[in-house]
Amino acid sequence: MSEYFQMGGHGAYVWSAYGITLAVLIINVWLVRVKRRSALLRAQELATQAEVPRKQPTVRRLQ
Amino acid sequence: MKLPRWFHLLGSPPHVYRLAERLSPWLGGLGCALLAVGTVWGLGIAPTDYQQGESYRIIYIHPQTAYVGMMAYVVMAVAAAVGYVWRVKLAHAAAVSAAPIGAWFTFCALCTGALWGRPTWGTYWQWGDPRIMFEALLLFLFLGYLALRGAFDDRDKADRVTAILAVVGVVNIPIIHYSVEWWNSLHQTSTILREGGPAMTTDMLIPFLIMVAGFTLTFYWLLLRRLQAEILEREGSARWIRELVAEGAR
Amino acid sequence: MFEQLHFDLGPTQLALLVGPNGSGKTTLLRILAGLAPPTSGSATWKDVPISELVAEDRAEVAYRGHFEALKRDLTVVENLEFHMALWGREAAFDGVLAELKLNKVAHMRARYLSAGQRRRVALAMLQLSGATLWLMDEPTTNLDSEGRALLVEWTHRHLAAGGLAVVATHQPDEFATSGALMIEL
Amino acid sequence: MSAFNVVFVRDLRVAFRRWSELGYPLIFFIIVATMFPLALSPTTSQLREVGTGVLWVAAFLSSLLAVDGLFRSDADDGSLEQLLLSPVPMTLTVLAKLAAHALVTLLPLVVLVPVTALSYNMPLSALPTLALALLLAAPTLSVLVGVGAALTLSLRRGGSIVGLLVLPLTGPLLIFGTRATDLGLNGESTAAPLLLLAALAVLAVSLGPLAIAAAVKVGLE
Repeated sequence: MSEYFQMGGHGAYVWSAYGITLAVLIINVWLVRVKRRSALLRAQELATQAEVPRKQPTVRRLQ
Repeated sequence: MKLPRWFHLLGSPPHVYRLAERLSPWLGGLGCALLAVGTVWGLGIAPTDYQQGESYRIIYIHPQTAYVGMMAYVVMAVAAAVGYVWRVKLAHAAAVSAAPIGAWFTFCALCTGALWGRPTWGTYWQWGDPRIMFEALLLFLFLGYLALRGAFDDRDKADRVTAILAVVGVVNIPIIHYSVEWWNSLHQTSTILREGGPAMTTDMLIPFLIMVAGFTLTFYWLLLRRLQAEILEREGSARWIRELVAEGAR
Repeated sequence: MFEQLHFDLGPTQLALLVGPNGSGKTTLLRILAGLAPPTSGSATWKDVPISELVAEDRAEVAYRGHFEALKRDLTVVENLEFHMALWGREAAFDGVLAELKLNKVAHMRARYLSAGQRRRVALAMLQLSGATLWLMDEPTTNLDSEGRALLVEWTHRHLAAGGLAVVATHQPDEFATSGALMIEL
Repeated sequence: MSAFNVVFVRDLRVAFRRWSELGYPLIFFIIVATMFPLALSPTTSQLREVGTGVLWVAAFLSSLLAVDGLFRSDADDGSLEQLLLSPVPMTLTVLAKLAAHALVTLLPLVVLVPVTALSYNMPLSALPTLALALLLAAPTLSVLVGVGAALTLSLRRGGSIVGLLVLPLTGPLLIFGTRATDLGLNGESTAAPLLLLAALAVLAVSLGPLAIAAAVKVGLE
């Protein structure tokens, strides 16, 4: 089995390459999950606050 | 300029959010499955390459991650251009979502490229390999985009300014690619790591294509998930989100 | 900031923008000038969105913000000449300078002028640009009483000559005349 | 072309009123060019070999110094707004400002770099090619610096990011420029890289101002 991992001396490079790729994938998945969770939380907070009414400007002509 | 109806649908956040919600599980599941199958096939079953020995097996991840990085930049630039010209906020959200994923994949491509070159070149950083140099410059373009994006506090201005940078960047990519290739051909360093790598027999090619499909689906899965988070952040106080959150809470 | 605002302005008409700081007076003026895009709705000059005005039409709308757009290292005359050349105007400006009591400092570098004097040069630029629509953001700041009187007088002279003006100010009564629009943000 | 001249002359006049500041990029270049021999051994052969690359990179870095003079000084005193609102199209104004900036900061470099190349004991025969390559690279470099300046216009501490945005885009310029210089050094024909530099210049001058004008408009929103 160890011969398989040796891969004729190149094992270290191949496995570390796959390792890095796996790590990048996992990091991205985790980052996305964190971002989605915080966005959902923020949305829930905003949902509880009343919607802030925007001011209606008044236009009148001077006599 | 009158735009087709489906384009408007693509422009409305609630519709895209629900579309993403439906599509994501499929994209994610299929993508990861393909990656798993491709890896096992590539590492286990595919024959060793007579010339490079085992290190060629990195060919199942390096070209793919580089290609995803490039695709991410193009997606970012197109989305940014659409957002800038037609003022579609959602397009800006898509551009913002594509950038970090693209940066990560380009970084990954750099690492795997360096590791691939190590046994054949003897150095971790082959100045001779034009693709490594191109990927490095692409990574800098991504980092520039993310840095510029981070420097703004007002989101609308950040969207439109970074959109211009994205378009300027995508115009420069073919120029950089050509000039790096040209620069490499001058120094006559023989590179056996052409894009396709050594001539691939069919049983090497199948896992290669599976991995390409796997990475593509995974990219779009991550993109859609990020896009959803971006939509929630941008449309925070919209009514449809209140209902959505209420549904979620129930 | 604000929504559902709608008003039209015809020749010789004045609009006064009043409201506390941060109520969006400057933002509205910048939208009218075509500098900032409105999130919804549009600001049009002769039915053409102001941000798409080009060449001569663009020259009909002038905007004076908080900064006087004076290069500190150029003299007053050089600044005026540059501004007029940019707007394609040739009129001599000695009379304007004299009326604003700037003829003594005409060849001094803008950096040595007082804030009030720089405001007067900005008013001169506005007058000399020959624009039909004047957009002014708190033009009376840093001006002494004499300067303010001049500003009000020139604005009404501009209106009488068929011009239009939108003025954001904290003292509307200085400009107020019958028939003026009062917009409270 | 009068509108172009109006803005061009005014920018030159403003720049020369503070002529002492014009020297900063040039002094920066000389400092960088003299520090490299400190870092490397002063043996003449090695210097010549490294010289081309050092001179070009130092030239690019020093061109980044004058970035604030392009738009920020006008944005701060409100004149950039007036330029945007004037009847003169913004792309033309941008072209005029870039031309003035190139004349004031890049042209002196086109003279200074070959002179410094002598100190890197490059043969006199190679200097014309080096100067020509720099001259052909100047428009593209000016446009790239302009893009960087416009994009970071509304940022208070924008200066530091300009390098990060602009330098990756100068890759092709660096490759063709140094290649032309090296060919010039060993006397071979330098047509190919010089023509490529010229092509980049045409592309940059025609497309660049559009992007810069758009970035300025957004920056002033």
